Amino acid sequence: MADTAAVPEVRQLDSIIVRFAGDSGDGMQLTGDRFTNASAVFGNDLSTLPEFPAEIRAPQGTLAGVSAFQVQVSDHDITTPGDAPNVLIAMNPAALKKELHRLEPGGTIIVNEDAFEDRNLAKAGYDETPLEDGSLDAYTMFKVPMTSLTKEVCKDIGVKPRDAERSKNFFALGLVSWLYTRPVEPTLDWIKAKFGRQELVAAANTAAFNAGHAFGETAEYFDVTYEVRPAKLQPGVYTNINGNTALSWGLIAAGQLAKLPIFLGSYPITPASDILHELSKHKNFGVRTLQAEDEIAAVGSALGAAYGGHLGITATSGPGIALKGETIGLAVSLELPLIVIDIQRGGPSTGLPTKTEASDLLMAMYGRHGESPIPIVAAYTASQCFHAAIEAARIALKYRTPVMLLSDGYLANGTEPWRLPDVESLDEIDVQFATATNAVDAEGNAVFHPYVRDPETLARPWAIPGTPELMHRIGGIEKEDGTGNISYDPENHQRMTDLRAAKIAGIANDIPPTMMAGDVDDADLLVLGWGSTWGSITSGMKRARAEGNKVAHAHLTHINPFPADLGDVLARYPRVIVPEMNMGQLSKLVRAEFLVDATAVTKVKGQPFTAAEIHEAILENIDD
Amino acid sequence: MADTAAVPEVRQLDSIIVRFAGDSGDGMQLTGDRFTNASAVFGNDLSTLPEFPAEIRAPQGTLAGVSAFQVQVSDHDITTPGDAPNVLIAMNPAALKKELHRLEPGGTIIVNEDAFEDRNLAKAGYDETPLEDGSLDAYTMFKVPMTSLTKEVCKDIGVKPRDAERSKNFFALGLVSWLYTRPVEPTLDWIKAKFGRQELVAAANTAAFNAGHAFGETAEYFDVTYEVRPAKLQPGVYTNINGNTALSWGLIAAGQLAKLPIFLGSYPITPASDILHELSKHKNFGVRTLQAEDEIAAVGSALGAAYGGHLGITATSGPGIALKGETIGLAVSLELPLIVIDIQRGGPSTGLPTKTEASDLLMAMYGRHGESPIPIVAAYTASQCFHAAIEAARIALKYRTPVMLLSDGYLANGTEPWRLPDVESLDEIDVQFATATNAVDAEGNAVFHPYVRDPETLARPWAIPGTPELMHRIGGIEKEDGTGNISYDPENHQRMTDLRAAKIAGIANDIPPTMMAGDVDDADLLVLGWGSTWGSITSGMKRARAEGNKVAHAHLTHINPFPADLGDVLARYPRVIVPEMNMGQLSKLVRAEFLVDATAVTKVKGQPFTAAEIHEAILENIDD
Amino acid sequence: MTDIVVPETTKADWTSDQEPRWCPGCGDYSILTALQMMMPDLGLRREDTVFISGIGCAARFPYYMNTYGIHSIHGRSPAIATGLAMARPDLNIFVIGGDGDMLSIGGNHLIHSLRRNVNLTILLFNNQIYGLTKGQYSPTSEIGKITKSTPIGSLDEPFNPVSVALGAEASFVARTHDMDRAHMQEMMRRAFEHQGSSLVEVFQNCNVFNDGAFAAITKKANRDEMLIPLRQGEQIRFGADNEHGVVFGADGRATVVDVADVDESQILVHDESRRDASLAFALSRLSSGPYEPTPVGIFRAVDRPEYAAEASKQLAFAQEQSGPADLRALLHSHQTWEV
Amino acid sequence: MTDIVVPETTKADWTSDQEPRWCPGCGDYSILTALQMMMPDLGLRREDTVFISGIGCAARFPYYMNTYGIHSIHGRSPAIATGLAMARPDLNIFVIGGDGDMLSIGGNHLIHSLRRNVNLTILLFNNQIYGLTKGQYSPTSEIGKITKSTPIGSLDEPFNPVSVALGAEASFVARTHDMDRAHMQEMMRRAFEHQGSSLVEVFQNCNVFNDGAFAAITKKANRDEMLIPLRQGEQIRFGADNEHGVVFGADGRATVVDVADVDESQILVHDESRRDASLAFALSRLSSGPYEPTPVGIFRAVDRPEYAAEASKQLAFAQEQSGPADLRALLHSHQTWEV
Ligand SMILES: Cc1ncc(C[n+]2csc(CCOP(=O)(O)OP(=O)(O)O)c2C)c(N)n1
Ligand SMILES: Cc1ncc(C[n+]2csc(CCOP(=O)(O)OP(=O)(O)O)c2C)c(N)n1
Ligand code: SF4
Ligand code: SF4
Ligand SMILES: [Mg+2]
Ligand SMILES: [Mg+2]
Repeated sequence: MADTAAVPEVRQLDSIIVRFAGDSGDGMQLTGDRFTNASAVFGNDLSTLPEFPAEIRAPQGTLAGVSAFQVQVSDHDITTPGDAPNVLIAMNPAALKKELHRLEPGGTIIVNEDAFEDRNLAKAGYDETPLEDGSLDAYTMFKVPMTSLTKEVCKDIGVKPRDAERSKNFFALGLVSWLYTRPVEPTLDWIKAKFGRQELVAAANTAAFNAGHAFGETAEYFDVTYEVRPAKLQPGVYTNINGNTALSWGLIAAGQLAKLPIFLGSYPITPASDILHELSKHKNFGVRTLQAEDEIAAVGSALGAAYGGHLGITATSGPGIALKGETIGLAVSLELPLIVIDIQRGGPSTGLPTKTEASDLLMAMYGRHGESPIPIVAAYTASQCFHAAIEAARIALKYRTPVMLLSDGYLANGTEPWRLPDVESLDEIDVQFATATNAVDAEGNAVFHPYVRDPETLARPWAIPGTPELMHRIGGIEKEDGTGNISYDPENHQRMTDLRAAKIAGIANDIPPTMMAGDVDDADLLVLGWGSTWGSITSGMKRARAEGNKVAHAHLTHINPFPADLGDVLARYPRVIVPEMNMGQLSKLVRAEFLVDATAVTKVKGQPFTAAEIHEAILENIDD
Repeated sequence: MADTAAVPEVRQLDSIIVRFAGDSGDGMQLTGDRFTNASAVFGNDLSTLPEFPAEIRAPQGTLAGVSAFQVQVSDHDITTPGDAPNVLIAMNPAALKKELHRLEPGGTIIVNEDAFEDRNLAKAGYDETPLEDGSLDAYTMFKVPMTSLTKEVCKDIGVKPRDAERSKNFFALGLVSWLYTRPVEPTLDWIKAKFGRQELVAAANTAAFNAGHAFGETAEYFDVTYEVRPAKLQPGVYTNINGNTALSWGLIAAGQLAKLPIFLGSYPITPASDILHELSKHKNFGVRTLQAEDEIAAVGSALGAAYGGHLGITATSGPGIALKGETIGLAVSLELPLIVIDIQRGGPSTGLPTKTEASDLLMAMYGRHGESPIPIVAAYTASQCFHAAIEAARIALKYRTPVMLLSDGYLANGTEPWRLPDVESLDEIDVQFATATNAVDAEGNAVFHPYVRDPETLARPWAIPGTPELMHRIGGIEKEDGTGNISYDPENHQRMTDLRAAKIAGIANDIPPTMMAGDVDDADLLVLGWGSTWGSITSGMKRARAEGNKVAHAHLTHINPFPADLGDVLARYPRVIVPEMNMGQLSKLVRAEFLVDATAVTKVKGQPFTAAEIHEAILENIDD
Repeated sequence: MTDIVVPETTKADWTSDQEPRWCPGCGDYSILTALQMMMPDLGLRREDTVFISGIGCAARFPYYMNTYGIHSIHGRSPAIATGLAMARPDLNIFVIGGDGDMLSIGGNHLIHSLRRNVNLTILLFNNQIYGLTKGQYSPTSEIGKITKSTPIGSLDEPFNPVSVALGAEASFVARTHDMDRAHMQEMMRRAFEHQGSSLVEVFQNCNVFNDGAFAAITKKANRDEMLIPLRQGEQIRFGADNEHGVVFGADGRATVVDVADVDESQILVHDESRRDASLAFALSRLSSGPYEPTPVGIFRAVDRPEYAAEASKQLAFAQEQSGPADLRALLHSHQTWEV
Repeated sequence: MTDIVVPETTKADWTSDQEPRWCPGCGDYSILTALQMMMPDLGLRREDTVFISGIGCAARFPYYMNTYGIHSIHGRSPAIATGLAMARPDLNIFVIGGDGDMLSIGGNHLIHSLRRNVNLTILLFNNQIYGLTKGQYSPTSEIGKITKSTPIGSLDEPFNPVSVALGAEASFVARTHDMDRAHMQEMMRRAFEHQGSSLVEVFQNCNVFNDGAFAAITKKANRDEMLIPLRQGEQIRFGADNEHGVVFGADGRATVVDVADVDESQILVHDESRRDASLAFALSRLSSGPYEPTPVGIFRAVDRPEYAAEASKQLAFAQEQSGPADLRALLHSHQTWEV
């Protein structure tokens, strides 16, 4: 334990990984968020990973109630929230007990000493306090009586002790901000903006924050502080964003780019609800939202809106997709544009609602009866969710098809700095409603046939109600090619099935080639990824390459159809591994399609891969 | 056209294919059924294919309203209803128009001449009557005024002409029975049994049938009659059965063999409804049925019953399975036995409700969110549905898992003679409910842990309410290994996911090896099939082998997991083709699993493969 | 709807080129005819009109209307229609389905669209049976019904669709039957004119699987004694000579009486516009099935804000508050920094 | 239930070893306590008792009961419970869920289990909000509710759960609130004793996302004036001195009056057992939300055949008719022939 009295040394680091952990009621998410923001404004690159229990507020002080927030802050480009934290802030015994195993060997622990009293220790399952029994000797530990110090400063400004206690997270934030020489203004400004109207709360939080900061400075307790210089990021205006917000903004952007009003039918579910919340805020963009009675109504209403000429969207998580299958199948048959968003979480069944996983891919591909292919777009970083949403909309609108847009809990809640795109740089999405008849009937009259296709895209016309002369009826029963009338004809069914398949397969020619990185031209191993593993793969591969290994990285943003060059890409490398947060779903698709012996590297622990895990998988597979 | 006056010659045939076609209101299904039954009782082998429109009664006289029934009757073992009929009975112009293309070149047409009047011709889209314009010269045609002759004989017994007209199908049946020297007693007995209470109807039908028979005998119109000798079938007691009945009886048998009451929760849907109908009839077997408010309630109620210790079953078709996905996922998580039956039909969406297809396989595999593997059993002939149901129950009960049992519209409605199994020969299904605690808690108390597994099967105990001391709570949230308490622990989730996967994978050791036929030891081509293609493959392969080709046939009755030897089987043959009534679903699974270049031979026309199509596919693939 | 003069139409204009595929004699034909004949009176454009249905015999309806239409999936039509109505408040949307479609698998969507009061004209063809799947009992079938799925008789208490709707806060609920074209047309017209969700239960004969289910009350000869017409502002009376009537006791009970037996002024005067739904509910309980005197007509018709219009107002309000769509501003709306 | 003497139990016997995971101060705690304290009075065996829930805060309930239990999936508990009740009519089955679970996604299963009258004791914890998903409005939230999903206010007319249940033919419907343990226990006990589906709406405070939603009527100080207790066979009166009452007009309208203003004998006498549901329905309409005088107690409790028992009778009947299970006879039941 450090106890010297010198002016602390300032040590330069190229990156730090900080993990805040405490009871669900302790405000750890907010604390982490603020620390992140201050770092962002300071100019660091960063990446975050919030983790919280499924309960609104699990029993106080228990392991089940621990809420944590990890952030990596860096002076260079990073892609993950980091593997093992350098420092763990533990606000109570349960947090220490539950989170300690993550800490790097010899890492730093800062505990709220006040919380380590008998009741809390018992709740966390400690027989005696770990602060004194030597069990933590391998770590650098700082014991800070945060609760009492916070109460102390709050007394002066007239805040009752009970209320003051709630500000202890700002004490912790102040202390850690000092330790890592973070700027204080962004936090103080934020407190003012957020709690301005509740004067006492604002005052308490400010006082606690300042006290924490001052404690670091004056307590002569810490012998070193750290600094992480701003990252050399591409010039531009940045904002710190999580995946769900980026995705929502992408949907709004898509509406603007396509000049279409937006309709979102959704039913709340973790971790997708925030898309409903975010879109509901922006009705001035011509966004209509319906909190439907269930997921089936949600997708049904979106499909109804699509029939009416809106950009129809539904957003949910795994259990909701399982319910929407039949209606998505109807959308396949009706050939109407529709965006179906799955923010994946741990399954099966209710599973781990607040934890990440990417195990809905095969459901996205096949979770409907009959032959009902749909395109799948997968987002791969928090900020890229913006572009993924636009891409999903582009495909849906151009090909008149439901599109599955996959994200996951990690992308949804994790944040990263995002260099804001120039709005003018975004491509418009050209949408033409049908306005005229397109066929001639037996009697020579001009008529409208809803299933006459564009020869290039194979898309059928989108004739919306209100358009004179184009009245038509469509349904889920097999339709005659062209006319759209009900048809039970065997040959027609084969033809329509082939056409629906060809339409989706043809999209391969309209999407970018496989996204490649690393030793593209000459690698001994290809890491094939999709979705949120991008960050971990990038970091893990960097380590492997730094050791001289030749590794390439292919990342799929489109899973159905695959990019046209994927077969060639796979054939170029002697070995292929596929890290996935499931039991090997993409690898199944790739093996079936290309007969390539792709090895799945799987993880279903509710957490993203660490860079170390990817690194290890590369080494394991490159050797043998 | 034949018009001689000699006593008709009796020609021996080894098999005949007869197709009855008429308006939906003409009773063609019944006619076909009776013809089949008479042949069955006569001792032939046979196989049938009913085909009818999705409407209850589509507009009379139209193409859309045509209902048809095809049967192959044979003196040897057959496996399909035959490809091209030798004779087509067309009760009206629409039937002729719609069905003619199926008839073998030079085949025989028997028409109800009375129906070929202007209105009917127009409705069928004939400009002039095809009976006179020479367009049918390539066929042997018999024009019989069935309606008027039927009215004629009915007048004598006091039946009004309007009512009499309804008996014309019995006239047709009598005529065809004569033509093929079928026994008449079974039909006459049946009429008596069926219409006994409606005396006039019985009399009219009997009169019409006799008149049709007599017409053949006396009209000196036919110069040849045919005989198909009884087949040399294995000795035993036979009954003619369709797949849905066999499947229902299999479920009842499973209940008896497992000594469990049965609960079926179901919502009507074509072609699965008959399972609900059939099971509802047998409440004396301890069968409870619930016509639920929808498919979700249907599977939910079955799961609730399973929790209570019943053999829980739900039966539906594709759209229903799409709705049940979330609840099946819950069953995966709860690890309770459950049988989910999918009688597949043409998709996507409402698709072709009355037509067959086998395109739900990948949904059966993957139609749930998260990692939720379930075993899949697929029936392959109508009568074998009986055993498939028992096998699905065995696996569900032994491994405490939902099992998907796949059948399809072709199996469901098609019939074949079934040599009834000796009831004593059926293996009992050993089901043990938990009765005692199985763990000890921290304080040393005996407790019950619902997720302690049988080390061999990995099944968890089935402790049903009412059992003292075993009270426990289970749910869809991830559970702690052993105790079953809610757990968000990362390692535990991985372990439970692995365990669930291992449990299902382990079933491979408890199922028969791949079912093989043909040139097993030395073939140039393997035909890999699953489900109802068995009959077509068997027939098609027979032809190919008769020509000297070396072909083997592997047929899967279990698709998840695959039989343990399947990899070896596939490796043994230079080429593998997979005929499927979909766009290549099993082939995807096999390719992914074994990296074997299996070629899908696909057909989605609402009809089973013909033997000729299989034959052709074999030839095409064996050459190149 | 639009302010511009709408060209006059005829029944033929509203008839599509598809031949109905119902059984000969099915009650659906008379409902179709009634509606096709009424459409010209509503003064609508066909292109502004949409029919949405689920699955079932009834649900084939849209194919026969020369309008826009969706024959969707079983039970989901109210949900699909809700989305369309919100997206396009300018359209005239009809929702059609059977008793199975709307009350069994689709029951939840129906009650939620009723409480929301989305501008939908919902026609529920109640034949007390599953027609398309060949004759299983439905949620409106009487207890003890013998069908393929209930060979010993059904056990489920049937729903009374009018009661269900009233319990679900419906603002417009009516009942009619397929044997009285004029009455059907009046109900449909009133339902259409209602701003919000309107439910019309139409007793419909399925002559193949449930023939005569309503004959005891809808056959011409029985109507006088068995149908209780509800007429706004008029006493609720029926019988060949209006000799029966409905009275309300202080104990909260509605009963059918012979007018001769009571003070005539006690006979209840029907008021469909009463905010409180209890009167309408009590009327819906007068009959427990189509074998007792059964009210037909409009049980309830009250004004409530229409959902899609209110939703549109929120869009306008949001524009007032936050200004017009500005994508750049949105992207810059969180804390930003420059590098 | 069984005839054999059931050992006496205590609250502790009914309490599982799992610590409740609700927010401190949540109304769910008092409901749990009330129920755990009441269970011993019912004279049941724990092993014969099953709690089934969906998903939501309320739906965590089964974990805390030392009985059998399923924490199932969102909205489906009535369906799962129906299967269990039919399979095992010997069990005591409680179904627990929130307003979202039971009235939004699960609305259809709820109304169908009510009409069927399956022997389930259904407790609906109505907090007028989605708790577990962190505060979206629910089908019982008041119009204009500002939540995360309705930043400008919700537009949907709320369901009145009692009205919904009555519209769906419920045979037993009651309402209580989380601030009155004795009343809760009485309602739960009566609901349990009812043979068939019984629905108890429990007003429950979600102090995190909808704090005080019911305070205007359930706070001790407000109860006299704001809760209208329904007591079988007694006049419906409330107020500190029972000075208010409910009367019924000949126009079919139920109203709250000051007793002083009317002839006291006119005050309605409550009859929960009235077959006709209209009176119960009218009482459910007295209040349009927890800000007006609101009836609590048993709205309706009538005898109707219980579903599972009837289903079992059909099994017995089938055995009488067709004899005991004989698999061989079944296989030979169609036409057979011998080769
Ligand atoms: C998801 C789904 N489940 C079941 C069916 C089968 N199905 C089609 S229509 C129908 C019920 C028909 O009854 P109703 O709605 O009363 O309409 P009717 O035919 O009587 O007009 C059913 C169960 C289906 N098409 N889709
Ligand atoms: C199929 C599905 N959809 C959505 C969810 C998310 N979800 C969980 S609980 C809940 C609603 C909770 O509200 P309520 O039922 O009122 O219970 P409360 O938490 O208020 O007690 C929702 C939408 C889910 N778990 N499953
Ligand atoms: S089955 Fe019944 S409802 Fe359907 S079309 Fe025929 S008569 Fe009409
Ligand atoms: S969120 Fe509300 S309902 Fe849920 S546990 Fe907390 S206080 Fe109770
Ligand atoms: Mg119906
Ligand atoms: Mg709630």
